[in-house]
Amino acid sequence: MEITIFIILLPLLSFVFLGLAGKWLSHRAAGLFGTAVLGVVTILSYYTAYTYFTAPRLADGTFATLVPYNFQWLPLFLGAMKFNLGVLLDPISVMMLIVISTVSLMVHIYSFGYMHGERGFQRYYAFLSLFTMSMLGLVVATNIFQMYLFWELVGVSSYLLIGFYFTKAPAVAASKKAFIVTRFADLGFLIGILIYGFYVGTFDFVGPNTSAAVGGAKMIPLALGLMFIGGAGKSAMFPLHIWLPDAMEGPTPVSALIHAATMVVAGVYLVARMFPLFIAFAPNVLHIVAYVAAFTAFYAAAVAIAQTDIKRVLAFSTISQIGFMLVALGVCTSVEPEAGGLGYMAAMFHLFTHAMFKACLFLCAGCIIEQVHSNEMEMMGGMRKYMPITHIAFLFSCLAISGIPPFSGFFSKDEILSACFAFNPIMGWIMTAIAAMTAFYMFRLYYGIFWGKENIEHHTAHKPHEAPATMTIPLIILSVITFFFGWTVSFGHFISPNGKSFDSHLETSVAITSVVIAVLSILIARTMYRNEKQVLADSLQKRFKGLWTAAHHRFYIDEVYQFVTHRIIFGCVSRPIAWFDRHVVDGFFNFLAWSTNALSYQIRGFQSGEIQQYTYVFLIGTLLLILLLIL
Amino acid sequence: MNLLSIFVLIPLLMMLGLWISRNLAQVRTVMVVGASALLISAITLTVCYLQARSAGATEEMLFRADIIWYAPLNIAYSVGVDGISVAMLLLSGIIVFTGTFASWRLKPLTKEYFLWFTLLSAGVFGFFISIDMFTMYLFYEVALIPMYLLIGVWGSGRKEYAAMKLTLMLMGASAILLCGILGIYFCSGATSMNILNIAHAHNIAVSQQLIWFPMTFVGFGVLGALFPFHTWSPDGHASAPTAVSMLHAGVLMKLGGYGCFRIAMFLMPQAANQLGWIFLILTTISVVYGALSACVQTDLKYINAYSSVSHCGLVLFAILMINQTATTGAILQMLSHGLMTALFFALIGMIYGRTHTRDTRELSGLMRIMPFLGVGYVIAGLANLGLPGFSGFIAEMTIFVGSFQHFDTFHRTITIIACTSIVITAVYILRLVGKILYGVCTNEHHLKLTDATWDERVAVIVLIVCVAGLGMAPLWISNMISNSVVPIVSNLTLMH
Amino acid sequence: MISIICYLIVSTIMLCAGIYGFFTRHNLLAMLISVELMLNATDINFAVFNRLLYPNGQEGYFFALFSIAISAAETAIAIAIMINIYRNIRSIQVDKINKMKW
Amino acid sequence: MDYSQFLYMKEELSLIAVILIIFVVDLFLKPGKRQEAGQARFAIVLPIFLMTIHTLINIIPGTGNVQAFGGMYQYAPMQTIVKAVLNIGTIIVLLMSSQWLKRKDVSINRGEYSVLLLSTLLGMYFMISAGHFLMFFIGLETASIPMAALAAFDKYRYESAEAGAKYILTAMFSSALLLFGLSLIYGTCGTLYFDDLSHHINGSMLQIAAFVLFFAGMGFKLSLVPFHLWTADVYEGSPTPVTGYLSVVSKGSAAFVLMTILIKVFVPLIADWQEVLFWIIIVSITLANIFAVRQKNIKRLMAFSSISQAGYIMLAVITGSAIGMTSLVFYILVYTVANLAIFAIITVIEQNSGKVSINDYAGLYKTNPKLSFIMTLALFSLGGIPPFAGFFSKFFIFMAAFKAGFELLVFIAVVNTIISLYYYLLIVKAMYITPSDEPIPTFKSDCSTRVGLTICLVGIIGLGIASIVYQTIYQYGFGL
Repeated sequence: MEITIFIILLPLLSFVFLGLAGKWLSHRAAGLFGTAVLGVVTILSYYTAYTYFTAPRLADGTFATLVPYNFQWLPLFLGAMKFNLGVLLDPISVMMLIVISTVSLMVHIYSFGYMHGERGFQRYYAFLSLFTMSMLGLVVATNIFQMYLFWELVGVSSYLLIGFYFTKAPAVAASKKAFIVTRFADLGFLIGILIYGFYVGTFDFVGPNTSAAVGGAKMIPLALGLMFIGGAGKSAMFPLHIWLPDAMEGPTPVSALIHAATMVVAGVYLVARMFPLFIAFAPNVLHIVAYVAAFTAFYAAAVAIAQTDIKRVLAFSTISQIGFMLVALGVCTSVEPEAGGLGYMAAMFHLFTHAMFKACLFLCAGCIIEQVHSNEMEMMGGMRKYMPITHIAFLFSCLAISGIPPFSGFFSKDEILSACFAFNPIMGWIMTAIAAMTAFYMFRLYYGIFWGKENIEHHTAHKPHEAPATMTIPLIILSVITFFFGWTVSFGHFISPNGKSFDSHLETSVAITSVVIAVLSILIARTMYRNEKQVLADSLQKRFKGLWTAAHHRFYIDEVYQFVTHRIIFGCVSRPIAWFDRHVVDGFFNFLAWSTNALSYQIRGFQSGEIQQYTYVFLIGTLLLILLLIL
Repeated sequence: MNLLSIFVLIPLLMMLGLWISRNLAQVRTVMVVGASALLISAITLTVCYLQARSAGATEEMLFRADIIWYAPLNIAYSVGVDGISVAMLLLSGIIVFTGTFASWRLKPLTKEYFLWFTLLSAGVFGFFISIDMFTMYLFYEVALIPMYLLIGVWGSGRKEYAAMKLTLMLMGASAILLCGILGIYFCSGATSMNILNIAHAHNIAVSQQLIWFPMTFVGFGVLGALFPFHTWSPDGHASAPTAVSMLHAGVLMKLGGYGCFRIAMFLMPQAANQLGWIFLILTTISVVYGALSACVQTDLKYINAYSSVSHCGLVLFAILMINQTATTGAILQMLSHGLMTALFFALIGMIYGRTHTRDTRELSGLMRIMPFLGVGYVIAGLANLGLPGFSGFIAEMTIFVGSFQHFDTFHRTITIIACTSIVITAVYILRLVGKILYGVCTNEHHLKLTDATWDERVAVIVLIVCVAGLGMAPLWISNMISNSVVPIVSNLTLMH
Repeated sequence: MISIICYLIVSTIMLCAGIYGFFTRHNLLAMLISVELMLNATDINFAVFNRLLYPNGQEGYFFALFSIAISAAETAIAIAIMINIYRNIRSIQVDKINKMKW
Repeated sequence: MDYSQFLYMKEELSLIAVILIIFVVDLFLKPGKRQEAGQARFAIVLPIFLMTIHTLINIIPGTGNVQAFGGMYQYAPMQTIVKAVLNIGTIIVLLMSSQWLKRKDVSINRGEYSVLLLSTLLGMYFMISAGHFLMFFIGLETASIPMAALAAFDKYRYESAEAGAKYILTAMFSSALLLFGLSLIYGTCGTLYFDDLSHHINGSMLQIAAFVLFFAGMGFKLSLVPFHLWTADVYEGSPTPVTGYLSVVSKGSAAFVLMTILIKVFVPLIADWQEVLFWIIIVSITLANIFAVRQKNIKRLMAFSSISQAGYIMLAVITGSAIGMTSLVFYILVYTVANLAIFAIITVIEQNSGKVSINDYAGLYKTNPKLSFIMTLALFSLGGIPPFAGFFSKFFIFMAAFKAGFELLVFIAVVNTIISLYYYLLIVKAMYITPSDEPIPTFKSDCSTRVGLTICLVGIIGLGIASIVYQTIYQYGFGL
């Protein structure tokens, strides 16, 4: 398994090479180099996964946790507390390797066509490599601090990629917002790490039964809660979700890679990584995670219904789906998959399937946007005629996300709903309702793009056509995975909360209910949006105008943030402080100088030029000294 | 001749060379040769030091030399280095080297400029090699006064005011420091001003420590931008010419932290423990307050100056935590901040030299016009906000982890408060980068500007390489520093 | 025998008178005379102390003599300077010589 | 009477010889030819040459303390050092006055100038070596009276006359008070020999009054606040070389004498004089600094600077210790070279352009870089900036005072250095930074000034770094 180190080093190498030498490379050479490196990385990942999962299991039925590399990077001189870098392989990290390398490779290939001729093409590939490296480093982290390190790197590559079109003001603003919001959340993560480190005495992931963990039991819930804030930031949980919709200003493949498939699930991965501790010491915190996630899922779904920008819809759908994953994790009550631990596996499963179909959706959106030069739905409509492959891929993914069998999304979502029902029926119904909303807004999107009212005027001016092969091939691959993965792979064999293999089986009642509701939602969407004239949709929109507007404006959360940051933090804190600094602190020192000068002018009469006054002072001085000594 | 005295000797020879040089080419030759010699000496010293340590040298200070200077007053020219000073010397070597290139095209009075510049570096190097309090103080002041002329003559903006303010405030601090040093010397009853001697062979009564510790700490702290004595820094940095800002923020401000640690804390451990909390509060204010102030500044140099206040505050903050990790972090932060801020100031200077404005409201879209400087600026910014892979991250993390290991809840709480600065830093750095580099250039005069020249590239690349190198491979330097921190910190904790 | 106190009172009065005169006269020459008065007061002191308290030595007398000589030298210089002032501004009023101040 | 006693006075004797030679030679120089270059050069070089010889033959300190003439004259090796320092100061003053002395109205009195100057020096010699208050008083007056003549030396400048008048009147007033104080001492102790006095002084009211009057007289010489008010006017009005002399040599000798007398005579009153000095130092340093910050005339500024420097010198005196005395002499030496360098530059600029205002110095660096460079170094030295000698001398003084337990005083003094640095930097700022439409034109200063400045420069840079000077002084220091 020593070879895994190259999974991280190769993209790094690619980043450094493209970053430094990119200027002198042609677009083609740079793209090929980046893609080739990623290809090797993907092969290595698959090889790793293959060897890992085919290796014999340990005696207790779990997969061995391998640490092929772990070296001290930064000494902390605190005994067991070290700051190590290394590679840790366990089922979830290996699975993540697959997800990341696959999606990343697809995006690399896709970008070849999508970014064709863009200025800064080399830079783009360099950043993609950087991101891939960071994300891979994050998932194989051997300790929480390494995770934090790569976590930050992931954040910065996201920043760089969102702001790729740095001459466009919205892109710049979005990149800034993404970075600052996640950075703010990372503060919680960092403090969580500090608390964890202090009370547990190490940064390594410790098992719940180790003495270190037990010693720090009292403070672990707090640490985990704070860490979750970091995760919530990256995974765009309410109220830290505001950056994600804006992040759609970046190139679309980037949205597919970072803001749909990989980076945004880092929070889920974090919770999964700390899962044993959550279960053992902080089940309540875990449930809070579930409530937050459920609310987020609902909120995002509601907003998604009212968006007209197709990437925004997808972004909110991403938020909503991540909510699903976290709900799944949050509703776990034990590490036994059969007794309340199903959610863990469900979350990972959904993470996997979601990564594939959501990446596919984004890539499709990219194809469409490239043809119509706009993100707005009203510029589209009737695209099925022009872009058949994209249409099919998009439809497959929509079906998957809506949970229609046999697409992969059905299986993973079913596990999640089962877990929710097992936890609490109310939770189950809520999540089912949200799933229905998902189906509705996804098909609203689908019909809006491919059917509905065609923007003839626009389409005659720029006739849309199918994307080139470099772009369609990834779509096809991802659709295929989406179609097959759910029923060909038994996920529970590989990933389970206690590490042991188990058979996940469909819970018929839940499955049927959810499928029926999903189909109903799709039908409603069909009636509302399929036709040229969308009478029902318009009238509904008119009737619930307030609600629609609020949802369209994402319930004004951004405005609240804007108010808090600009008015309160800048206006009420920073500016007064800056004023205070200039006028009070600095003013004090200036006053000292001024007063010395002023005093000098005030007492100048002392030096009157009159000799008699001089001697008078002389005498007085003498007498005063005598008095001083005598008294 | 002692290896260390080279660091004072080279600047002196450089000054001599400058004095006799007749034209610009000669001046530049002298400077490049001298600065390179300093850098090479610093690297050689580092290598020698590490070799000596790995060969088993256990003394606290290596390469010791003591020359009695003023026998009646027990003043000696004593030199010696431990890991901390080696790191600082390396930093100074790098900054002086890059500073030379950053002021390559400076006019007018180039010769005089470099003369004072070299005197400044002589002071800096001398300070870091000295272990005698008098000699240290001497070099400290040598490093301070050239600032007046460097800012006053070659600066920009309100240079006269800024130069005067900076000089007077720093000199005021050093005046207080003088009292502190004399207090230490006389109250310890030592027969030499040697720091090691005083630390090991003498104890200062606690009641006396309580008087002299604040004086010494504040004396050095002012240079380390301790709140509320930091106001010289924004004005001074804003008005100083590029290389001077670099040297001043990069190295000179480190004299403060170094001195606080080496003299104030080391020699007066009980007071450091007893009064530490007061200064901890002040430094925490520095950290957060500096960052918040930076958010609303519109002058590039002011932003960076306030950012320096924040980062240097972190140095003092960590030192006061009195444990090995935090202190190592503090020294790392000195190094890291020195390099980063030098890079920043270099870039600001280069941008200013082209656009003739530092007002962020007038700058935009520079990335397209000067890509090299733009990229450099983004890297500097990212390094500044503590991105992994750059030196800022390792320093800040070491500090935060170390500080959070303190057994006292108060210390841990303010650590968390100090942590918030990393978010605020991100805010102002990203706003700045977004404002001036990204977007479309709106000023048509700026469209015709050119990218960096070769000398500027040298300066920027060297600094970036150092920042990234330190950030990626921190192990060796971290170990070197922390080994030297141990005796001092153990002295501090034993006394507790 | 007149008590030493009486002499001292006289000398003190002389001193004070000298001081008073020095402060109040407006003419440089008058001020010079006042300061001579002060010097003479000390001369009296020396002589009296020597005569009445320490009759064995001669220190006081000598001191008084030297002091007289020195005050003469001082006066000479002072008058020379006053002449110079008079040459320059045609006046030796003390309130005129305050060109340099503050 | 043992005439060999005169040998102990060899320094005074050789100085008298110098004075006489100059006096006699001057008699035989034809007044009508004073303007001629050859004669001028001779007349200027002669005193310098003689003084140099005088300094060199008297530079080796004697081996021990000696008394002559029944204790009237007391010799201690330290005195040789101090006298040598004063000699150096005088030589520099002579060097820097050469250009002034070539001026038409002054050249006629060239001989008098040297004689008067050296007479004051002689007076200081006697003051220093006095073992009796009479001797001291004669020395003091010998040092003061010609000084008034020197101050009024510029016959055709009214300011000079005003300076002279102010100086002589204040001097007379203060010496009258001092004399009155001495009479009281005599009255209470019955003797005026230093060696005997310390046994008789017991701190009675009269003695305290006497001490204060004596101190006031010395305070006048040292221009300590509140006895300082004449200083600024006299410094401004006097010919600049005389101002330099007044600020350095006269002040230095007085400081040393004050310290010796306080140590030798007023030991029993140590608590009292330390208290007096304590307040005087605070007031002197602070008030002088505050006055200095708004001065426009550079000579006036230097006057206030010298008042505050006197305050610093008193920091050494207040210790009463051997180390304090060493620091004192070292300080005087360093102060001499730095301050005289400044006055030399003021002189040449005044002679060449007639400008003495700080504003006129604007842009000096552009036209006269070397002069402004030396000026800068000298100002830095005065401000106590390393590596120049002033830093060392200040540090040592602070050390001495600190060691003697005057921590608060040191603190106040040290804080005051900031203000003093401010006004020194004002001059630097004018020379380097402030642009000027009509700067002082470029000129070439004459040879002897340059020699003088070179000596000063060497002193400013070398005195601190070469510790040998301090250590030599230290060998002969004495205290309580």
